[in-house]
This record gives sequence, structure tokens and C-alpha cells, in this order.
Amino acid sequence: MTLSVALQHRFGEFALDTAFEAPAGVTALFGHSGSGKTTVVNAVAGLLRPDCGRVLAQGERLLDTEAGLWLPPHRRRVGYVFQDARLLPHLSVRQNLLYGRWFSRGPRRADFGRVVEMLGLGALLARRPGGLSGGEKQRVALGRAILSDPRLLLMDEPLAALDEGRKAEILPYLERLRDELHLPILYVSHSVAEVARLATTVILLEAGRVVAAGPAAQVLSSPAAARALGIREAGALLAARRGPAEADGLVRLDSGGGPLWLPLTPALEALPEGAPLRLRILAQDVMLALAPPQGISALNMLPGRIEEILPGERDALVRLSVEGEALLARITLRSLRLLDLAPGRRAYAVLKTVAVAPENVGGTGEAS
Amino acid sequence: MTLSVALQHRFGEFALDTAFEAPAGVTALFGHSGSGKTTVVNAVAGLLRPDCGRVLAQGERLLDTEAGLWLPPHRRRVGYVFQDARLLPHLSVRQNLLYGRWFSRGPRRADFGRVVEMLGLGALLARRPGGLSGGEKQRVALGRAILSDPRLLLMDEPLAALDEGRKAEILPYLERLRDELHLPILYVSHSVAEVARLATTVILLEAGRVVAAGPAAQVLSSPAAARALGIREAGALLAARRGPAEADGLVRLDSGGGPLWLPLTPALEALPEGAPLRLRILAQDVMLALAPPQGISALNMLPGRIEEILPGERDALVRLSVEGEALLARITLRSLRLLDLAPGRRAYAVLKTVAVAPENVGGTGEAS
Amino acid sequence: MTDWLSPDEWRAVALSLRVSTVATLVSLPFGILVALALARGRFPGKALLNGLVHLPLILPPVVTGYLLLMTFGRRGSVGQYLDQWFGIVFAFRWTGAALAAGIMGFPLMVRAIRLALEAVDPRLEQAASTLGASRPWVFLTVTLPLILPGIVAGAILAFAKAMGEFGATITFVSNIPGQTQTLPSAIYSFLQVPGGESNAARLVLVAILVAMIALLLSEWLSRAIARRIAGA
Amino acid sequence: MTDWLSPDEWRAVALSLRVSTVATLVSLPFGILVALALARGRFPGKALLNGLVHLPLILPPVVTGYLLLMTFGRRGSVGQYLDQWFGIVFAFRWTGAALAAGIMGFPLMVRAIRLALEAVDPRLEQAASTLGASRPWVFLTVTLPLILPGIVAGAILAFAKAMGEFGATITFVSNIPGQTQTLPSAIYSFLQVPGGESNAARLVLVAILVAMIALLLSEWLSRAIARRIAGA
Amino acid sequence: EEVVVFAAASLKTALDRIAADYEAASGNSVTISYAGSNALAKQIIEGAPADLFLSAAVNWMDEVEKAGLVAEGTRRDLLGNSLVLVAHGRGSAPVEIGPGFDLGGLLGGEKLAMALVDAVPAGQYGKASLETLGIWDAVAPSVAQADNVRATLALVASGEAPYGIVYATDAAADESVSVVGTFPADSHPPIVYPAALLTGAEDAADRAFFERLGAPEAAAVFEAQGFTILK
Ligand SMILES: Nc1ncnc2c1ncn2[C@@H]1O[C@H](COP(=O)(O)OP(=O)(O)OP(=O)(O)O)[C@@H](O)[C@H]1O
Ligand SMILES: Nc1ncnc2c1ncn2[C@@H]1O[C@H](COP(=O)(O)OP(=O)(O)OP(=O)(O)O)[C@@H](O)[C@H]1O
Ligand code: MOO
Ligand SMILES: [Mg+2]
Ligand SMILES: [Mg+2]
Repeated sequence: MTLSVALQHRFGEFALDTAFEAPAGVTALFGHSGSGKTTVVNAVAGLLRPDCGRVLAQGERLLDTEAGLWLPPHRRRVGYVFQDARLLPHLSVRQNLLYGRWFSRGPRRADFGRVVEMLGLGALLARRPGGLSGGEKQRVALGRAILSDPRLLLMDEPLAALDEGRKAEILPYLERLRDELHLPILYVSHSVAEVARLATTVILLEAGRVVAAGPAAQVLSSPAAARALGIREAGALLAARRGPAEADGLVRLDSGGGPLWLPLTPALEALPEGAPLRLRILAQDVMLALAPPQGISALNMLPGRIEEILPGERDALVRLSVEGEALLARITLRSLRLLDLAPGRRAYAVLKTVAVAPENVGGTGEAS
Repeated sequence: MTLSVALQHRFGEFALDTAFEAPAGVTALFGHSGSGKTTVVNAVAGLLRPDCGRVLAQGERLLDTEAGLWLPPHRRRVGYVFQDARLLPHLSVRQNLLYGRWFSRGPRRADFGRVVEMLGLGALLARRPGGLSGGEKQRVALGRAILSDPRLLLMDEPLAALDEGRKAEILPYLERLRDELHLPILYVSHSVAEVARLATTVILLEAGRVVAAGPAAQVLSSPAAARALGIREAGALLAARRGPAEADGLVRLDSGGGPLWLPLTPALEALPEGAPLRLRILAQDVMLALAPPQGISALNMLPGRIEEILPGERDALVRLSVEGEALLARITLRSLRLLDLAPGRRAYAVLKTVAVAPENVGGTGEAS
Repeated sequence: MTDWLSPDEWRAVALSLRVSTVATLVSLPFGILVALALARGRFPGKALLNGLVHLPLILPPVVTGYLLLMTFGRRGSVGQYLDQWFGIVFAFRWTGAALAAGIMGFPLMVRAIRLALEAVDPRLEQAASTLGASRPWVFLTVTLPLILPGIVAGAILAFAKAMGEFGATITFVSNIPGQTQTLPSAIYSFLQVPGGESNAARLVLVAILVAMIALLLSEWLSRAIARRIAGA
Repeated sequence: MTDWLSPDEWRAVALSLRVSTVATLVSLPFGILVALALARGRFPGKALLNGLVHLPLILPPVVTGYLLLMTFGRRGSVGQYLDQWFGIVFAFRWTGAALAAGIMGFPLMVRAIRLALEAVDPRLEQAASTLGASRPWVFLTVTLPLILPGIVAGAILAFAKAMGEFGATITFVSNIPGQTQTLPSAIYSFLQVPGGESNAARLVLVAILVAMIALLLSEWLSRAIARRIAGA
Repeated sequence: EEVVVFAAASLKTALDRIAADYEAASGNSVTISYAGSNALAKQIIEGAPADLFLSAAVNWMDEVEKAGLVAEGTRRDLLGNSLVLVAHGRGSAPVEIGPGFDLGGLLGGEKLAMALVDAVPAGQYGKASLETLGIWDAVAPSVAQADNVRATLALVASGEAPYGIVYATDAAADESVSVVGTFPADSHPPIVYPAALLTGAEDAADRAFFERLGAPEAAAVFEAQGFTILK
């Protein structure tokens, strides 16, 4: 057990009462604005002293109100990326980045030069935080946390202020962090795509309480969670192995349900053949067909069996089992009727190759 | 001309040199972190005194360095939603919201109760900003700007800290603002979806310079801009009119290229029949087929002619003309070869009904 | 209890309180203005103004008293016009004691307010200005509330200094029981005669008592303000 | 120029500078500690400590001088032990003048530093603590640099006060030329005799000159620090 | 050899000159600390390193003597002074000061500047004299008290108060005041400046300077300042 959290705290009307276990890898904290995500993260970091609770990180007790134990923040070795960057205004960017090093003992796992390059901070090193743009600040904050060689990373919407390009650049780096440094990460984000790509475990918070928790694939694929996530974000996670790259720039991924072809992105290129990975397939990117359609640009088709149909007001979520793996498809009630779909019937899941978003492809977070 | 901006300013290494015209409606400022978006917005608000420049808003000169004219911020009547909320810490949420009213003359166009309800601020009114969550703060900031009855709204990533649910709630309100109050809005965002839904005009900034500018449909559909936006965000905007709702929860939209069926979302429900609206269709959500595929859950197919093929490294953007309207499709090189697609050939654009994201549907920003 | 102090001594206590309160309250607006000018302003004579404000701190109080006498005395360069045109007389009045106390405490007050001003986040003021608040309104509705703890601190420093001020006061307005005899003057008188220590000690205790109450009040006030700003 | 002041006067100027500098520098660490305790601490005697710190402001300087004489004099309650055990003697030495000046300026210094401390954003200190900095390190690497303008302000106030301090000093360590005669004491001596005014005026000018230079230096320093923090 | 003298501040001009002469003649150095007599006395009692004490008031020398710090048999009344009425400006008409003297009328509702009447010697002498003359009660409400004689004089010099009571020695040197009358010497206790050697300070240099204070050269300097020499 990497991180075990049980907290109770009250802020006026707001009451936090959560307990969850976060295994190795990335644990995403997910929930509406004001649901208590930052409060949880602060309690783990030691910035908030909860009324009552226990926090264990990699076997060490950080907090145990019953035993009267409370480790101060500086002895918790958590790297915290704040929602507001909180750079030290009197230090240069370089000094901010190296700040954590002044206090850390032991081997340095993150390389300064590499972090600087990855986050595009080279040109900013001599500057002071005062004049940085919002995104620049957040990048420095990210680098600072990573370079403090923490044993636990806490990230409170670290990418919200970044543009898509920067996000896409940083995400693989976070993945690598997670996988190479075996750093457990508690990650707050509003973006399901980010969460799906990074998270091993997902904790859904609502008004201070955990409403769903478990492995990312399970929570994100569960039709029940779809409602909490927003229907557009519903989807399934598919485990796969990277197959060989082919001449026309595509790469084969062997999923339980059959082979899939994807464009060979840099992220995929970086993985060795045979590496396990994870695909997130949004329910709305999956079409159902009664027979494999011909003469169409969609390359990926998986034959499956309809397991369950959850009709909504205007559309339905269809759970398809594809050789034991689950896929979700979101289709209109009209299509449901026209195709006469029902549990037990066979159907083909058609997905546009490129509809599998690159940031929804990632390593599994388990040692490969 | 609603807003005309020409600015030159230098911050050490960074040089801003931009000129653009923002007609009525929403003008999105788009660009990488550090490209100068906040700098432009600050100059328009009067918070930055640029080395050189002219800013005209609805005929009034706010700035003209040549004529030595510089209107102070409080006389510009701009509502500014900052990247960091900047709530006044000594005032309650209610007082923050009403702050602008203390100084505004003239009729009050935004209704307090309505804004509070829309932004979900009811329970927060008596609180102070100190204890609010990140998203709560940003919602208050939004309300505060709107309630100051500005003649121009400046928004610097106002929604970045909000979760999808809140975003989806607030976006229609911003649309209504734009349409009902005829407020010109200068909008900085990293989300193409947001921009596509809201923006009439898009300005692409790169390193302080305008690299593309024009009507949103044009800039966002141009394959050239696709590169700047990121390939995943490339897509086309389609004008349409709302048709009648049908019994099974779908609504017909009459686009130039033919009828399309969409689920009847609240946003669509709010529009009267015949109202003009805009659909954003991402290139990656469009499949191409040589003949209308049968027995498939995709409802929407539009016949068209291939106008142009822009091959990339691993995939290609195909521009299709559908009765004079442009659509973009992103397909793999393999599909290109298998289907033997070439300019001049006819093809069907197949889109999953529900792949037309609700926030990519919006009023046009023109009086209907 | 009333027997504990003589009537003259009671009057000295009352006068000290009045002088200190008036000196503090009257100099407060000026203190805020000068602090603003020093913290935010850019004008040619700024260094000079800064020096002038600090002068009462730098000079021995007696010298300040002499300068006040030369300036605001009845025949002083400013005093005679004040008398002629406005009928304002400081000489031998409690108002003169307040003037002396106010001037002696002025550098302390200005510095405290100035420090608070320099700590105000200008981005909040910018936000207010985009909401339509002109400079004066921004000051009244944003800056002023935010520097309130600094103002309270400045006021309490000035008040405390006024309670203890002796050299400048006695030189400027002398020591007229019931009119200009403040607590420090009374204490000083006792210290001038052998065996006066116990009497002086009595008055010192009174001075400490009064000042401590003022101090506690100000601390409480500051904390209430800080809590208000930190919010919840 | 050297003729302009007598040797004794030169020595008074030098002594005042030494006394003020030493008083300021030596009291600075204590000032920071006390400001910290008052701004952040929670302990039973806090109100008392706060009162004690302000005492030199509240009391007429002469009283403070007497109290110092009784406490730190050679036969004083503390003085005799300091002498016996550590060989430290304040009475009638320049060190005593520095002690008096330091104590008189202490409330000013503490208040300035305290105000700066209260303006520090605790979220920055939290951020530093999550990066592994213990309380003392957070203080050294974050808090201290951020309150530097306040420290400079406090130091300059204390220095200015030390330059002008008279009542407590002359009462505690007397007015011995070359040993305890500071500039204000020398000015006082001149003011006590017929015809001494012009001599006093000369020394007043010197005092103003010295203090203005110190003031300008401190302003420049503060601005440099503020610029550093605001960044670019 | 260094002689440390604690002397009332009002003696500065004369004493500085006498000390300079003595230093030149003897080669010893004289260091003089000028302050209020009360402060000096207390400092001496607290162990100040003084060799000689010149007080402006009898009572403070008494205190030092009570503390056993006056060297056996060295105390003596060194100087005398007289009390005068000064007026603002040069051309004021002289007045006769005697019993029934109408000081109140002279003041015309304005203030009479005096040193602290209960604390500072000049004030105490002045009050005693006015009592003897039977006019204290009438004048008392108009009295503005300063903390020392020079400050009193400044009130008159600046025109703040039209009249003041100061020592003759202080009045002489000021251009902007004129002496309009002298208080009868028998209307107040004798104005005396006692001097003494302090215990443990009886080395040759100290004694020599102490003797020097009574020498004719010193007397001339004191007299030039307006003091009277007491035998
Ligand atoms: N006051 C300043 N001093 C120095 N450089 C500055 C200052 N303000 C902005 N800059 C620089 O100007 C450039 C543009 O900054 P700006 O804040 O406009 O970017 P932005 O497009 O808003 O970025 P983001 O999306 O990250 O908020 C950046 O490189 C920034 O570091
Ligand atoms: N110091 C505080 N005092 C009072 N209420 C607080 C305090 N801190 C947080 N709250 C309240 O607790 C609730 C949870 O806040 P929290 O910051 O944990 O939310 P969040 O999930 O991080 O939201 P967001 O996504 O908007 O950042 C909110 O309603 C907030 O107003
Ligand atoms: O400056 Mo003083 O010595 O407090 O009156
Ligand atoms: Mg939060
Ligand atoms: Mg920005």
C-alpha cells in the first residue's frame, strides 16, 4: 500500500469525510469545484491539520490524530505543485528550481538539465517569477516539485494553465516520472483525458465524500461513473501490447479484443515492442455496426457481444464485451431502434483510428 | 469596428508587435504559453502602458500613444476576468460581486440574482474569498466582471480552473452575454472547443506576433492553422439552422451540406426553430466512405467532393466540399491508400451523431 | 482611589490622554498622505520630504521644541499668521502639546503606514480599477482597508510616543498645570527633587497602565481586522 | 572643515555614529526575534512582552534612563552581576549609551519588522516547507528575504532614534566628553548656557547631515530589495 | 592624570574656560560631564566615576553627602547667583521689585516664564521670592514653567511670554531680552552652587583642580559670566 488516507475535517458548512487507498502509480482525485480535492491534498502534504485522520505513505505514518502524530510538511518529502504556482518571488527561476535541493539528502533522481529542457525553462532560468506568464510560472512550479526528489508527488491541477502543446509535451514526462521513479502521484485534474492517461487509480469525490474509487479502468469504464464524469467523458480503458510499427506510419496494438492500428506517435515510438499500454476509448468515438462496413476510412473494427444497454434520455450507453474486455459505445436512441440492438446480440465496434487520442495512450504504470 | 488594437511593447527578450481588429462578438486570443496574450489583454484594459500603440473600442480611443492619449483603466469600462481571480480579500463574496456597481452609472444590464444563480454562488455570498476553492474564486471573479456592466469583456483563461460540469453550465451564459448584451469579448483560452463555440473571430499569436486572424470558421478550418492549433484540434465550422425536434429526442439541423441529427441538448432546446447556429466538427471525428455504409449506428452522412489532400507524416487532412461548405477529415495514410482517395473524387463524410460535441454547438453571435 | 492622585495629577493624566488622542487622530490623515507620497509618489522633493518627516526622530527633542517655538510660537514665522488669520494659537495651550506630540510621533506613524502600503498587492488595485473605481475610490475601497492594520500600528506607535513625549512639549508649551502639564512633565518635576521618586513612580505606573490598555485595544483591533481580511 | 568642529565635538559625532550603529546592529537580531514572537507566536506572556517592548516609547526618556541606571548601573540589580561574572559594564561607558539608544529604538524596530512579517504570504512559506525546508530554513530562505524591506525600515528608524536619543542616555551614562557624550548631549550642553545657541545649531546641522545620509542609503537599499523581489 | 568633573549644565561656559587654562598649566586633562544636577547626583550615587561635583542646588549635594560620597571636609559653597526679571525686547522700562510689586498688572494677562517652581532651583527660588513679596498667589495661574532656566529664557526671547524670572548669569548674554529688575537677595534663600571632591578621588590632580576653582583666575572667569564668588 503506497498511500492510505482517511480524513475528517469541517469548514463551516463543508464537511470532508474521505477514506481511500492509493496504490503505486497515479491516483487521480476527481470531482466538482469545491468537492474537497485541494483539502485532501493539503492534509496529505501537512499544510492542513485535519480534525481527525490517518495518512500513511509507503509504510510511514505522516499523520495519525489518534496517536497524536503529525509529521511537519518538510519531513514528509512530498513534492506539491499548487493550483497557484507559489514561486518564491525573491529567487530566480533557477534558484526556485533548485530550492528543494538545498534540503534534500540522498541520491538525486531527477536531472536538472533534463527537467529544464523538458519543461522548456532554458530561457527563463535567470528571470524572476514576477514577470513570468501564467503558464511559465506553472512550468517552473512543476520542475521545482520534481527536482526536490520527493517520495510522493501532489499535483493540484498542474496543467490547467498550460496550452495543449505544452500539456502534450509534459504528460509523457509525468508518465516517465511515474514509471521510472516509481513515484506515487496524487493528481487533481478536471480533464478526464489527462486522468485516463495517467491514473492507475481514480477517486471520485462529491461534496467531501468518496462516491467511487478503484482502478482507473474500472471507475472510468463503469457506466455508473459516466454520469459523474459527464456523459461526453464516458469511455473504457483497454489493455494492449505494442506491436510492430508498419511501413505507412501505423503501429499495431494487440488488445484483448483484437488488433488495432494507430499512428505511431512519439510516445508510442518510445515504447519497446511488447510493452503493455492502455488505450482509452471514449464511448462517443465508438460506432456499432451489424456487419463490418466496407469502403470506409475507419481501420479498427472489433467483433463483440452486447452485454448491457443503459438508455438515457436522448441516447444510450451500450456495454460491449470484446473477448472479455469491456468497451462502451454511446449511440442515439434512434440508432438503437434502427439497428434493433439488444443484450446478447453480436455487433462490431467501429472506431476511427485517429479517434484514439494520443494522450489516451500510455504505459500502464506497472513495471513492464 | 468594435475593437481595434495595434500594440508594440518590449519586455527584455520578448517583443510584442500585434495589430488586429475585433468585430462584434467574441474574439479569441489563441497561442502558446508566453506568446503575449495576457500582455495584449492588459494593454487593452489599461493595466500596461505599451511603448507604442492604439486601441479603439466602439469608436472611442482608449489609447493612442502618438496623440499622447491614455485613458485610465477605470474609465475604460472593461470587465476583466483575470487568470488569477484577484478577489478583494477584505470584502465578502456579495460585496465583491457588487463592487463594480458602486461606480457604474446607467442602466444595469446584468441581473444580480440571475448571475448568482447561473454561477452557483448562492451559498457563497456571505463568505470571504480567503477560504474559497480555486474554482469558486474564478466563478466569483466572472460574476464580478459581468456585474460591473462593462462595454467590453476581457477574459484571461476564465474557465481553466473549472470542471467540465461548471464549464458546460457557464458557457451558454457567456454565449447569452455575447448575444443579448452585444458585449464584445476578448477571450484568452487554451481550449479550442471553448474558442470554437464562442468565438466570432480568432487571433492566433506566436511569440508576440499575429500569425493568423479572421472569422473563427475560417481560421479554425484552415488546414494551415491546424498545425498551430495542434492536429487533434483541427476541424471545420459548419453553419446551420435549427430544425424541428423529433419524437426520439433528436433534433434536425439544416446545414448547407444537408440535414444532420443531434441529440436535443438544453442549449439547443433554448434556441427557437430556424435559429442560426454553428457546428464544429473535428477532423478526427469525420470518416470518409465511398458509399453510404449500411447497418451502422452513425446517423449523419453528407455527400461531398474531395477538394484537397494535405498529407502529413502519419496521416492526412482531407478537405471535402459539401454543397459549398468545407469539412475537414483526418484519416490515416493507410486508409487514403486503401480507399484510393484523390482530389475530385466523391466521398461520403460519416460522422457519429454524438461526436458533434454539445459545446461545439452555439448561436452564431449575429443577430438572428 | 481618587485620593491616590492629586487633582493636578488627575488633570495631567486627563490632559495626556486628550493630547495623545488628538495628536494621533489629527496627524493620521497627514500620516496617510505622506506615507502615500513616500511609498507611491514620484516627485522632485521626495528625499527632502522623507528627511523632514524623520527630523523629529533624529533631533534631540529639546531642539525640536525650540524649532517649534520659533515656528509656531506667537511671533514665530508661521505662528503669527496662524494667529492673525485663523485665530489658531498653540502657545501655552494643550493644542500646542498636541502639536508637539503629533510631530514627534509622525515619523513612527508614517513608517508603519508606508510599510503596510508597500505590502499591498498592486494587482488587487488594478482589478478594482478595471471595475470602474477611480484612483481615489480604489484607495478608499481597496488600499485603505488593506492597510488598516498598518494604520492601527502607526496610530498606536504615535499614541504611545505622545504619552511619553516630554522634551519637545515642555520646551514648546512649557508646563502649566491643567493646561499643558502632561504626565511626563509631572513625572519630570518629581524627579528633579530629592525624594520625589516615589511620587514619580506612582505617575509612571499610571502612564504604563493607560498605555497598556491602549496597546491591548489596538492589538485586538488589528487581529480583528486581520481575521476579517484572511476571511472565512 | 576640521576646524569647524572642536576635537570634543568631533568625538561626539564619532561616538554618536558608533553608538547608533552598534545599537542598531546589536538590537536587530533581538528585534527580529521579538517581532517574530509577537507576529506569529502564541504564548501566555505575549501581551506582557508587547507592553514591555513599547515601554521605552510610553515612558518619558528620563524615566527610562533612571530605570536603566537602577538596573544596569554598577550597583544596579543586573549591572553588578554582569560586571562580576562577565566583566560587562554599561554604566558611564559608550556601551551604556548604545544600550540606552538600542532600548529606546527597540519598539520602532520591532513594529516595522512585525508589520513586514504580517504581510508575508504564508502560502509561500508553506510551499517552501513542502520542498523540505524546516521551520528555521523557511525562515532564513523565504521569510527573512521577504521581510528585508521591513528590517531595513526598522533599522533606519532605530538608527535615527539612536542619533537623536538624549533623555535616557544622559540620565543613564551622563555626558562625559569622548566617552558618553553623544551629539544630542553636546547639543544639550550648549543649549544650557547663555550664547550657546549658535554652537548648538552647528551640531544640529551635523546631526541632520549624518542622519540624512543614512536615510538616503536605507531608501536606496529598500528600493533595490523591492526591485529584486518584484523581479523581471 | 585625568580629572572627571560632574557639573551643572549652567556652568559650562565658565568651567570650560577654567579647565582649558588648567590643562594648559598643569598638563593634566579635565573631562567635564554637564547635565542636570539631579541626574548627576543620582549617577554619582550609582557609582559614576566622577572626581568632583559642582551642583546647581544645595539639596542634590546633600543627597550625595548623605550617601557618604563627599570627601571629608571638601564641600564648600563656591558660587552665588541672583534672580532677575527679564522682559522681551531690548527697550523695556526698568521696574522696582519690592513688596506689593504689581507683577500681575505688568503681565497684562499674559504668561510669566519660570523654571519648574517645585523642581528646578531657579523656579524654587523665584517662587520663594514671589511668596515673600506676597504676590505669588496672584501670579501663580499665569506662570508657565520650563524644565530649565535656558528654556525659560527662550520663552521670553521668542516673545511667547513677555516676562520671565531667570538667573542674572543667563539674562546677560541674551540680545533679545533685557533685565528690568533684580529680586531682593533676602526675598529668597541664598542661591548657592556647592562644590565638593568625591571620595576616592583625592589624588593630586583632582585636588589641584578643585583648588583652582577657588583661585582668583577662576573667580575672574566666573564673575565675567555674572556669578558672585562666595567666600
Ligand atoms: N512584467 C514583465 N517583465 C518581463 N517580462 C514579462 C513581463 N510580463 C510578461 N513578460 C514576458 O512576456 C511574455 C508574454 O507574457 P504573457 O503573460 O503575455 O504570456 P501569455 O501568452 O499570457 O502566456 P500564458 O498562456 O502562459 O499566460 C512572456 O515571455 C513573459 O515572460
Ligand atoms: N480555509 C477554509 N475556510 C473555509 N472554507 C474552506 C476553506 N478551505 C476550503 N474551504 C471550503 O471547502 C470546500 C472544499 O474546498 P477545496 O478547495 O478542497 O475544493 P476543490 O475540490 O479543490 O475545488 P476546486 O476544484 O475549485 O479547486 C469548498 O466549499 C471551500 O469553500
Ligand atoms: O526622543 Mo525622546 O528622548 O523620547 O523625548
Ligand atoms: Mg482546489
Ligand atoms: Mg497569460
